[in-house]
Amino acid sequence: MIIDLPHYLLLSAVLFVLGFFGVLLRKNTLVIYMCLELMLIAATIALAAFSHFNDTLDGNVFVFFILTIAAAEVAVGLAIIVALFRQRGTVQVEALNHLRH
Amino acid sequence: MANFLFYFFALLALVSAGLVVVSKNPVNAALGLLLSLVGVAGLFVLLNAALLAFVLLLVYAGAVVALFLFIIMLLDTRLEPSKPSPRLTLIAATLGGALLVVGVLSLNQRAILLAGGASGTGPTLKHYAEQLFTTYLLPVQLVGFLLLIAMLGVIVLSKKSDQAEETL
Amino acid sequence: MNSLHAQLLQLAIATPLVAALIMAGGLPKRLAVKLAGVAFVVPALIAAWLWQQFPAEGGATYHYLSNWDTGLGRFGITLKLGLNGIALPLFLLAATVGLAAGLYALRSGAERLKLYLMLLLTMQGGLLGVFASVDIFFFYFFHELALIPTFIMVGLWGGRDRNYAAMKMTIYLTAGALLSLLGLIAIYVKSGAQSFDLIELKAVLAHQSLAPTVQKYIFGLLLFGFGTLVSLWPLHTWAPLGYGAAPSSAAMLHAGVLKKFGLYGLIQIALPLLPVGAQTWAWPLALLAGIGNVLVIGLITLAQRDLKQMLGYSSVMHMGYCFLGIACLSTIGSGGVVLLMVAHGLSAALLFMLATSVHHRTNTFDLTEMGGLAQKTPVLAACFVAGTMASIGLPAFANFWGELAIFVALWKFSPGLTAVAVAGVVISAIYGLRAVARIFFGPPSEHLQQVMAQHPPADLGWGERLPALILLAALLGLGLYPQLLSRSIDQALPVGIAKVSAGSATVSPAKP
Amino acid sequence: MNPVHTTLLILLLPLFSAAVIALGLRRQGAWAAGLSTAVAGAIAILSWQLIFSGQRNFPAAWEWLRLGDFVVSLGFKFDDLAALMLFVVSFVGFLIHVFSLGYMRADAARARFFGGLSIFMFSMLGIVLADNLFMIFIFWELVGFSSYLLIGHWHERAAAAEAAKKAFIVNRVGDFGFLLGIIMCYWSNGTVNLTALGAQHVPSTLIALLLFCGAAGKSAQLPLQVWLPDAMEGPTPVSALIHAATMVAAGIYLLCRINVLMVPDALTVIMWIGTLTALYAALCAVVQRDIKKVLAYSTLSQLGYMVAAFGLGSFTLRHEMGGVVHEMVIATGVGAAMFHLTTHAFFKALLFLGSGSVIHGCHHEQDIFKMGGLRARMPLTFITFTLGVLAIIGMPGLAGFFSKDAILYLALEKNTAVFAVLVFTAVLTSFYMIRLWKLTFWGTARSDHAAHAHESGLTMTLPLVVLAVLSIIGGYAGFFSRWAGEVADLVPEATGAAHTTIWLVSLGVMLMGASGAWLFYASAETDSLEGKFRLGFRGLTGLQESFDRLYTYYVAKVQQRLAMLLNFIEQIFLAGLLIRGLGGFVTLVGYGARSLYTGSLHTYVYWFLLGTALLWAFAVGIF
Amino acid sequence: MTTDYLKSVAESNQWWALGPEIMLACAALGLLVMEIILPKKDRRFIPYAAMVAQAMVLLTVIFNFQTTWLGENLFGGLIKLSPWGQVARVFFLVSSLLVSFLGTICLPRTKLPRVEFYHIVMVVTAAMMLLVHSNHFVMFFVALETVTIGFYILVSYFRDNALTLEAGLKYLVLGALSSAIMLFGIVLLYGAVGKVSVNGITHTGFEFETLNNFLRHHPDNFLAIAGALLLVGGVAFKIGAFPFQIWIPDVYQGAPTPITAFLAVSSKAAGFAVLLTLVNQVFTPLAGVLVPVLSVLAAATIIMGNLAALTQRNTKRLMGLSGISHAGYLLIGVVASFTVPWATSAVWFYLGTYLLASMAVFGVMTYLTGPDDTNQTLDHYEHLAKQHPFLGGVLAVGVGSLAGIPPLAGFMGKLLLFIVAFQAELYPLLAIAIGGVVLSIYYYFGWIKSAYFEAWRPAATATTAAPQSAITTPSLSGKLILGLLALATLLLGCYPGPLSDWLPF
Repeated sequence: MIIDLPHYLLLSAVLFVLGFFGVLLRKNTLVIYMCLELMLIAATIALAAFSHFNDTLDGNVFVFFILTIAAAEVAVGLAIIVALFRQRGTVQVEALNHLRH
Repeated sequence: MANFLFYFFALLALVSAGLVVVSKNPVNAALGLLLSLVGVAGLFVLLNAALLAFVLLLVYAGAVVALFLFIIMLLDTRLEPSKPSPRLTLIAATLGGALLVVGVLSLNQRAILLAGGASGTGPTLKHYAEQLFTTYLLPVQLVGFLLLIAMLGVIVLSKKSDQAEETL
Repeated sequence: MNSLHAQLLQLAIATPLVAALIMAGGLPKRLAVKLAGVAFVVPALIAAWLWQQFPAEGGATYHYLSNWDTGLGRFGITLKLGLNGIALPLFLLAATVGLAAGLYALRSGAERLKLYLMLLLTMQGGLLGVFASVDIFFFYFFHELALIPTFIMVGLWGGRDRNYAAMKMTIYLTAGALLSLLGLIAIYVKSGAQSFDLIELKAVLAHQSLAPTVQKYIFGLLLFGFGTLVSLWPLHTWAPLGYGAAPSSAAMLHAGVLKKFGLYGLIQIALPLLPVGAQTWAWPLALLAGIGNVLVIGLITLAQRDLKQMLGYSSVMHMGYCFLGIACLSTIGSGGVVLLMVAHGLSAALLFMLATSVHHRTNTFDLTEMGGLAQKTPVLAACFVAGTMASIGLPAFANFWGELAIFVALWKFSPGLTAVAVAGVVISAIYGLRAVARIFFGPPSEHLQQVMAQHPPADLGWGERLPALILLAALLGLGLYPQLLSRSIDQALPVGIAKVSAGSATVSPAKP
Repeated sequence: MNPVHTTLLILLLPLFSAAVIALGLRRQGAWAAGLSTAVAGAIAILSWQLIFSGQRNFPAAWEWLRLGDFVVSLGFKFDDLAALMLFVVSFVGFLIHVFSLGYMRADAARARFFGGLSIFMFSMLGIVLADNLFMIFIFWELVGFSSYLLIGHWHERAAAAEAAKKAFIVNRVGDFGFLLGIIMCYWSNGTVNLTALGAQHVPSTLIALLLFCGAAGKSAQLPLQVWLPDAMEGPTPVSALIHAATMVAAGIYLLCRINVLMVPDALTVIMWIGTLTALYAALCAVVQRDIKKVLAYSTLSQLGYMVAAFGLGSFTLRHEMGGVVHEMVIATGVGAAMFHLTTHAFFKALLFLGSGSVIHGCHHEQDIFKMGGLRARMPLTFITFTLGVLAIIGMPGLAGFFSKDAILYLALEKNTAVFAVLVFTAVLTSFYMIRLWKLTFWGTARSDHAAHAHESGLTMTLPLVVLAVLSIIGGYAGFFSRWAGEVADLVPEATGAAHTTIWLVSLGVMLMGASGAWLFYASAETDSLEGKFRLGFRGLTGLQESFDRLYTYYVAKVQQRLAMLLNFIEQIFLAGLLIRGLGGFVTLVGYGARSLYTGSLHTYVYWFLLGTALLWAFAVGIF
Repeated sequence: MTTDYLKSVAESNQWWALGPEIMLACAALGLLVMEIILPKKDRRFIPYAAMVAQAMVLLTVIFNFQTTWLGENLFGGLIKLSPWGQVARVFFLVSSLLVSFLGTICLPRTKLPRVEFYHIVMVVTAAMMLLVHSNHFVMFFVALETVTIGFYILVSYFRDNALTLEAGLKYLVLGALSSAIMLFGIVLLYGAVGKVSVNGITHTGFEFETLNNFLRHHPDNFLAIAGALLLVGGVAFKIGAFPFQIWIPDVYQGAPTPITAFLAVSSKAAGFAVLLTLVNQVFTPLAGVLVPVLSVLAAATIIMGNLAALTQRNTKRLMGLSGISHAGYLLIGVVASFTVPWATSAVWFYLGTYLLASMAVFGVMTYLTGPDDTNQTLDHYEHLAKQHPFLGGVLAVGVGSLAGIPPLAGFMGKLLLFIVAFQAELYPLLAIAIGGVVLSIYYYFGWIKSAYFEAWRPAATATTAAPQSAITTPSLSGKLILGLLALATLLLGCYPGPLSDWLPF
């Protein structure tokens, strides 16, 4: 059996779903954030796969940008988490319910 | 061989991603993320995008995961409370997950893929460079600004208050 | 010559609005009051002059036309002003009631008088604009312009329950206005005229009328939209509450003039443009209005103890006659409605004003706590009796003619409903006279004696007497000689109604 | 002078007077009184001139309202009927104005009173002169309004205010039918012009009966009679003018006006209503203590006579000509009714003014059991009043005798049952009038007021004298036909045996009633009837009160409760449950919608999941 | 891939075409430089310098409105200037100028770095302008992420306030989630199109024209439809459409007031600009799928926004929730744009009026903010009209315009949308919109009531004591700007000519 585009696509989708699942289930914002990164990475797999199987370079270039952006996002996100930890002393999601209704 | 590598890396990526999702300890989760990234990097290599694999490992594994770990240590967060998630949450999560899986399956079944067939050789570094500095020059510039404001943001959010300018 | 008149028409609308703006710009209070007085008088004078100059046989077409671009020309929206035979009476009504309400407000000594006058002037400008607009978009626009101050005035100067009343009124009226706006837009879109200009719409639709189903839906929108604004049963509950709470000048202008917007819209726009739709809705409308507004509300009015609530309900009831007249789909009926609109506007304004005057002297609106006021305030009593008589349709007052024409037209539509409507006249006599008797006649009540011991009531001063006299004079003038207005109405109506009656049974009686 | 101008002047002068008084003479009572009386005098003179100028049916009409095909015009129809009525109204009206000068001299609101009188004159003249039903209706209502004003003249008295209100509302009930009748007549005949209707119309019982509703309201026929006795709360001249001589007679006048529209079925109904009213009112009159109330019920009774006469008098003659059956209606009833109307106007005005003089003399004492012995102290009043009493009970030679005879004759010819009832009523009339007369003027004074009574001044006695003269001569053919013209020809005249029968019956009836009352009533402070026939007295009082009780019950228990119920439904159900409930429901839903924003990040992620799932479902084509 | 081709691509990099964005970015850098070189006491002029720079860029755009590059593919197809892009530029610049102005009111109350605020606002604005010009998904995504990350920082800018940080974190997580979803959508689109070679030049699904072309031939392609819908989901997050509206109240409440305004106005407008571009230029063949989806979204958005706003007493949340309903109305315009071409104009007109009114209201809110920026309830407004009639007046005009009351501009916006909807025959949506407007009257009027009718106090929250209000009295320039906003709202309501003439119908 030849490993073809659908395999990669399926893998990407499952990874994406796993990431989503993590965001849904985890209570630690740091881990949630990791899961979000996982989702982005999942998308890049599909992108790279498409790029490879369609023989177009643009997808791969896009992955570059995505990785860069993700890094910047992580930096900002962690800064926010740290700042919040300074204020609240916790990074658990349950503590994030002061803004409501 | 290629098949085996694919399954190996795919499994690696998936299992370690599962670790991220289920592990109670954030440090374990971060390590899971790292492993998962390694798996993905392997896949990239299989997809003739070695450069991307390299960048991924460099940026993600080298910087992002390290950052995560660093922060985890810094914040010294305790383990998540062991009390189980509320049943409702679990049910909802299961349902939601199931929905997504169904979605993924439907994608698999109904996707009409116009795969043009892979060319034998992957793109070289030169190709990337040509692309990035001609066609995608503008986004590159923009990403520069993105990184700049991200940096500023981190500074703003982290700088000690007493260092801030006094009220004018 | 004609353009001068067109300019005068613009001036009449602009004067109150500009005056309000100037006052908002920080005019000292003393000057502001004077300016407001002028701004109320000018439109009245212009209206009278325009009426006097109105061509004797020209009711069917628009006169004093002028056209301004507002930048929405591409949507067919222009500020087009003019008066035809139907618009003229209502324009006069707006000017007259506005004058009376303004004069009353000037001497009312309301708190924050300047703001009060500003809002009132805005209302007045809007009202004049409503009836002078040929463009149906601006027709709606001016209505809203006049409506907003009402809410604010109810909220700021209102009496009991003002918060709930203001809120309820706002929501009801906005909902009604939006529905009717939808209807107007529907006409605009569906007619294909690409214009909100009523003249153009009429021309286009006369050439190619809308499909019956479309007409049905649009008329329904307009009917219930306008119906809410005019307090068609059972969409009326805002009215008694709102009028009960509204300050007198606002109630005068709203109950007297602004409320007529919906009826005016039905007669001026809906009936001519949507004749088939009107036929579809005539029976439901007549039943709602006849049973609901006239009979049920009439009886409910009997049960009221609060004077202003009673006036509010009575106003709702009289709107029922107007709806009945519209449902007849005949020149007689619609003409009667226009006459009744004018007459009711005057009499309702008069009564709302005098109710406040009564309140000033008795400190209560509760009818059961009053009595015997006529001994101290004969002029007030006389004016109130006159107002009541007008409102219950006594001949010699303008209301009679409108009601008579409506009854006559209604018989052709349904004798049974005519009986109901005429029975309503008896009911209105009962509550009207009962109120008069309770307020003014008999020996003074205990409550009144207490109040009188502290503040001996004075009779109407000139600040109250002059507006009352203006309104009474108008009521009597029109009552004694209805041709003053009915001629132009008659000329204007057949243009629109002709198509309606062509479809239904002939309405002309067999000539001997 | 052009007759149209004269007529216009007659109609508009009182309006002018009323306007001037309302606008400028509110505080100048004397001036107002003078102006109003002068105008009344001018009207009397102008009317005289108009009536005897012989001008009849001159065309005069102005379009007043036109909407499409619907035209209301105002115009004059001045025929003999109108002339007769004009005479009654203007002449009696003038006399009563004069009387009021004296009677109301001390009243603070004199200007308002005379203003009201002027409005009344205007409205009443409008009815008389009107040439179409819409115009009649307009002035009809105005008459009701002026009546309202005048009854409620002393509005600080709760009873007066109540009576005024009642009068207006009951009249409106009658007008309910009247207006419907007019509208129906308009649509079925295409016109409401009286002349045009006379030329051609579609016969209809419903129209006739609906129009009669108006007459029943104004002329206080059963079951709308309740307002008239209460209306005596007004000043006495008002009672004389409006509630005896003119306004209540307008109903009769209206019937005569629309005589052409009458059909036999309707006439039968009208006849019986009139007869029953006559009987009912006479019975009620027997137990009254208030001098004006007695007269009021007497008026009612006499109006019943007139209505009955109108209902009786239309013979339907059939005769064949060339195979075609013609039906003809002969308006003998019109003649009888109008004849009685005229004479009644004279003697009833006389009686009311006389009673006014008595009341004035007795310092506003109205209870006849507290009077007595006024014969000596008020001689002029006594004499004129006596003439009035004799006229009403049908003393031969006086006006009432002739007119009543005409009606009885008509009844005898047409309907024996009605005849019997009317005869019995006549007995009662004679009985209660003599009772009144005896208790008031004979015996001894039974109160201080009566003991210190004094004769009234010239302005009050002069009209009495004039009216007394009219009450004597008003019935003679020579007098009546001069005024009435053609109408006089319609008065049925008994001849031969019938003449004798009627003559004897009326005389016997009069004597029976009169002697019975004279012998029965003692000069005492209590009613002899109450003492001796307690049951009968109670029955009569109950009868009198029954209608009021019924109406009060209806108003308080049925109408008001229905109103309260509807109001309750409106406030609780519509405005409350439905609207507020809807508002509350929406608010509740709003709270619900708001509570979706739980603040929990996980919930929000679920929303995103939901959104993604939904979008995916769309893409898959599930929706 | 030849060098010649690359050269030609490089030549199409018309940097002048992006003059405003570049100027803005350079000015933003200049601010940082100024902060370094200027002595401490002169740094207070930096905000004004920022505003002047933005104003100058604004003028540049206005004077070069009919720029030569309109409609041309620039930067190798990454960028395409359009008349709408020009309108968007003006819109974003006006908005950022006002946000900067609000910042000058708000920031001095805190002890936080200031220059970075203006810098980021300017960079984000430039990125938004690029986003609207994007003609290529890479450009699109990069610009979008620049905007998003900028907003992460701005939302959590008041880092000494835990609630602000909470808002920042929520925005961060949900924003990243939506980015991931959107990215996946883009990837699917890219994959669906595959490789298209025209004249030897390779095109991919990243290019809007290529994608549109592909969809025209394959309107049933599942991958493309799924991708398009996921993309729409991502945009729905930006504009706050159901069910991606859920973050709005929390984030609006927590964010600093100027940033709330920025989110409410610019971010939302950017979302709509993008959505309009996508719908009108890219996804046109997918109308069969998108029209029902967007219609359902619009209906649900209107209902959810208005219902939730009904009982809201925190004004920032209220603005958020009511903003959701405005997004719903605007979505109707977007749906209509499938069939009625000028719907785009109507949407932009609405956005313009929304900008004026929202900024007026947020301006008043900024002045009213007490020590705690996140806690602004209707109770703070109790004596506003009496103590500060000017602010009260501006508030009334702004709120009235948002409610769509004539003669204010908001009414005109709604009118045009309704006409458009009618022409597109979207009757059910119209009915829902009308219902929504009626509901909105309740809470908008309640707001005015609480500012004007002192006695008003609903029973629900009567127990909480009225918080101490700390109203900053507006300076002259503040009065001028707010007054201008109110005046413009009023004038555009009475005489909408200028704006409607200016919009490229």
